[in-house]
Amino acid sequence: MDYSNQIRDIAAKLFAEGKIDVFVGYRMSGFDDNQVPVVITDPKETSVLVFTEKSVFNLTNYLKADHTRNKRVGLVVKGCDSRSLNLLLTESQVKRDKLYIIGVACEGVVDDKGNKMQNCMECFIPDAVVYDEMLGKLQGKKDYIVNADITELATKGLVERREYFEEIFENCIRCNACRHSCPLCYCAKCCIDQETSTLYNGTNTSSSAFHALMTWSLHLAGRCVDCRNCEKACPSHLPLHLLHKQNEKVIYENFQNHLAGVEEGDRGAFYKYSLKDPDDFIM
Amino acid sequence: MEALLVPSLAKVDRIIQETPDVRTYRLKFKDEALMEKFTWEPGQFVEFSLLGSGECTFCISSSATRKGYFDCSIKKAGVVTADIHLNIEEGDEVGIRGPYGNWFPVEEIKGRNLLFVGGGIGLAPLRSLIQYCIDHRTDYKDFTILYGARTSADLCYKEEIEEWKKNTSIKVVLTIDKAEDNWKENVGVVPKILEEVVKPEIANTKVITCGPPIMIKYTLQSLDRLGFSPEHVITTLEMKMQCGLGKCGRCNIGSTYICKDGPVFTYAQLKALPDEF
Amino acid sequence: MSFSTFVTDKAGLQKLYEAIISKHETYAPVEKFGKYDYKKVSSLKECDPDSPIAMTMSVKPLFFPRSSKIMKYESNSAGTSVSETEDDHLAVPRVILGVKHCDARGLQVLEAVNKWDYIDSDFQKRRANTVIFSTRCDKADTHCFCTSLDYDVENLDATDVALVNGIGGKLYIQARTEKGENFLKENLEKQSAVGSQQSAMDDIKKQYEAFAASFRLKMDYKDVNEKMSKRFNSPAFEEASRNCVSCNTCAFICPTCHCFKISDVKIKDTGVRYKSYDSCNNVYFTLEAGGHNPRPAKYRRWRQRSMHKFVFYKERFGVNLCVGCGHCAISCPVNISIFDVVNHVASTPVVL
Amino acid sequence: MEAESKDKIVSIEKPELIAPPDWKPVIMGILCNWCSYAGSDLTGTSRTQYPPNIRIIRVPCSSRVDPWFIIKALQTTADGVLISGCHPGDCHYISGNYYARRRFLVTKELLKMVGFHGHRVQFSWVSAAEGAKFAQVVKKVTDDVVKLGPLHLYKKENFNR
Repeated sequence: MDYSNQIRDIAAKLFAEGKIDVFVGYRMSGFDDNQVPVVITDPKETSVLVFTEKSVFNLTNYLKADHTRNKRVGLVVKGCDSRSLNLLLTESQVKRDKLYIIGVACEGVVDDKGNKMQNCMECFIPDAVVYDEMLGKLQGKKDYIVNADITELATKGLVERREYFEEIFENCIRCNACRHSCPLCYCAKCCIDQETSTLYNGTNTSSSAFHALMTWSLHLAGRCVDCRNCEKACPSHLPLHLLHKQNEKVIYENFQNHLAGVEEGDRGAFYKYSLKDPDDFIM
Repeated sequence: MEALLVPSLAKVDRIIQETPDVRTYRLKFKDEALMEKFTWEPGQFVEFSLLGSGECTFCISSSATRKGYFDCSIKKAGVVTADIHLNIEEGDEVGIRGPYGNWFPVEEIKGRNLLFVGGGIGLAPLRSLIQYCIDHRTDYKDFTILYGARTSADLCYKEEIEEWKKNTSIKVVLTIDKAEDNWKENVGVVPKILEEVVKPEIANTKVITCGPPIMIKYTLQSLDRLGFSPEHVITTLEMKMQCGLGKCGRCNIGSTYICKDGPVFTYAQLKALPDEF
Repeated sequence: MSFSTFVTDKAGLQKLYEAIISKHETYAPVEKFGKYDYKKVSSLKECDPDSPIAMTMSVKPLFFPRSSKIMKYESNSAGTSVSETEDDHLAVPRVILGVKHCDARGLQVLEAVNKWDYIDSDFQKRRANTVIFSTRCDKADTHCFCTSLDYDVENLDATDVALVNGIGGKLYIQARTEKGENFLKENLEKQSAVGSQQSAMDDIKKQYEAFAASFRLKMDYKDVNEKMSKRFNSPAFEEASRNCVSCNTCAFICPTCHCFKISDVKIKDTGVRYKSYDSCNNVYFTLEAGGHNPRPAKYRRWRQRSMHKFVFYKERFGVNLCVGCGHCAISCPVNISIFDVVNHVASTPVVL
Repeated sequence: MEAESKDKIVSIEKPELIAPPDWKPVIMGILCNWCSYAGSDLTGTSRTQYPPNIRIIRVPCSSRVDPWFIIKALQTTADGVLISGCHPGDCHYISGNYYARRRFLVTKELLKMVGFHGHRVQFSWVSAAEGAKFAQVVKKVTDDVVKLGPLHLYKKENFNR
């Protein structure tokens, strides 16, 4: 999977035609074979753009930054990125006519060590769902697979699970990197950061980590697209996907196979209902 | 470190509603020995905490020459100040740490004419100095107080201003931004009144100014125009602070810590700071 | 004063470590989710004192905790009472194994800000009661640049005991401070000091030379410092910070960042006041209640961060705040390195 | 010693912790204004007894309940949470409880995943006419929580670093 040349050409063309002000893509990090995002405003810089299986970061995160707000933006999206973009469009955070989207039929990205990422192995929509231009051969939808870690955890006992998650919350250093790197966390001021939220208040205890991470994951339930930006940003390498994948699994199994960001105009599982939703857990 | 951050308890003796959103809290330490010992210079600040809500930085708005109490004037602006306005009643206890920061150069300005330029809640730190200077009246020459606010209702310390007006050795000039019925004083923004009405004498005069950032900006410009040299203009800065001890790094501008090296700066010192305002 | 050097091998070091762990309160890097953090250990098996630098958190939280209690308060009908919290569990005599050289230097740098004016006695006490064991790295990591800065990595005196890998499985144990010297004397009865044996010193020097040659990143510190101080208004900060997602990770894992915030946590009428980390990359860091914010834009916050690390702190306290550990670049989700930022800014023309 | 081991209540999530002998569970009840709150009123006016461990908070609709509220309650003093609303189809706001139902399921399953017993958070539909049912529900929740023992997870005064 190498679309570097095509993306360079498209970006150069877009700048030449005056269709965009900013282009968000990837470039080589310059010190190893990993890639970092790049925000280009100068047409001459388009030659640095690359796209390979090392293009991991979800670029839709940059749509909430100062550099791209109210500007015409061109950007590259993979399958999962396009789903978050879809949600941002639905939630009126970005305007479709200000974007030029280069969709990619993604064959999966790899982590630092060169192994295919877990979310790519379980990916069910590898092709971008919203795009102006498509690169690569469409692969079509695949079957939804329940996350392997969740399946494994579900077999464990209550106390065992409690111990495992306690470790996660204890190792959290409350830097909020997960939230800031999440493309769908765009609130101007997060509810758990409010000064009135005396429970959290930025302290670093397992209690405040529990509070912040649980609230965060529940506010993203039915919206999370599993791009793993949060895990990439986490300095403690916490398996944050567990919280999201658990919610995703429950939502998929109980709410008519709902998957976030797949259909245009879908606001997420919690913004609609069905009379047939499970009721047996309620007295 | 943590021991330095523990506040002492003080009792709210009196609450004075200055304007719709400014209240003055008259405080006394619960520990009387501490109240005896507690002294400060005009321009210094304290960390005022409403336990359970948070800590805020306020300047002491009364002078140490008036013993037995100290005042903090608090404007309702953020979460903690709103809580303070909502929850604190006379007799309640709050936490106080301090005093911190530097102060107005009371020795250096001796024997000079003083011009105070204040806007809105910015009169609070000036009030501390004005009270100090009134109590040491013989050390200083002419007194002029120029004070402006958006409306007449927003003028703080109304009773005290009346007292100052009665004092023949003090010239008080009041102004509001827009004309109102029954308003007999000046109308116009502070810098305009400064140039058109006050017309201060430049020689041997020190200007002490405090107010909202926008007022400070234009006042400094008009003082420049009037011909004041930057060394003779003194102002106090506003910056978010949390520890007051020069540790938490919040008030850091360049290599200056506002909480230790400030909050009182001359205009000349301000000009040397990196342009962060 | 000269300090002694001992020679041993891997097995000898293991034995020394085990003896230390059994006798003293010991902290060492413990792996969890692929990242090492310093925790209290009771056996050598739990920890890995040779943890890779890229995978290890800094040692700072053992001296400046991520969250510490300032006080407790309680209010009832009789009035309010404020009480200081219980004893400081970090100020007891202890040993920390496997500290990286850069992290140890970070503690030395932090001493300057903790000592000026109001003295942070807790920090001093924790430092005084701690013996730091530190292994000199054999090879620099991708983002390391400690040798380019204003301190002597070779003879670093921020660590009490330094370990150096020699040729042929030899291991040199060097005391670097009086505290370290005394500690070694107590705990290393059998070995005798090699003193100033020339071959040992040569070996140690050779190791350093090989280490210093392995750096990818090198810069002329004096030049960069001087140039940075004139480039406060450089537009290069804007370019350099464009990628940043303002996630604050860099500040939380930095061995020298020391900004904190004070916040209250309450239940009904009782509560605790905490001091916890904060980051200058956060929009709300300088936001005042009145709505005025001196640093609303991302590049302004980046400017504060990089200038503070490379210029302001040096101006004020005489030491460079950045210690060149590369933790920030490793943890950054978009791999921004402060090394690249300052060098980029220093290379641009002066703007007034 | 014998007496102690006889009615020892352990926390189910942390079996090493034993409840003090005078421990009484605290249950936070969030009730919808139009059905369940009226239902609890009816329980009171008809003088039906129910356990006094519940602390009731009234909300306009069960869909007003953010999962955040549940987390906050569990983190502070509550040992269990009961949320009650109108029966499906009876919502004063037509469809509020349908939305709420989805959120409740996900919240409950997530809490179960991270190590809370499922009975810590319970939900019920109680209409304004079902005073007796409300008493039953509260009794069942209280009994369940008593069996589970005190909740010790992530309590905010639990400072461990």
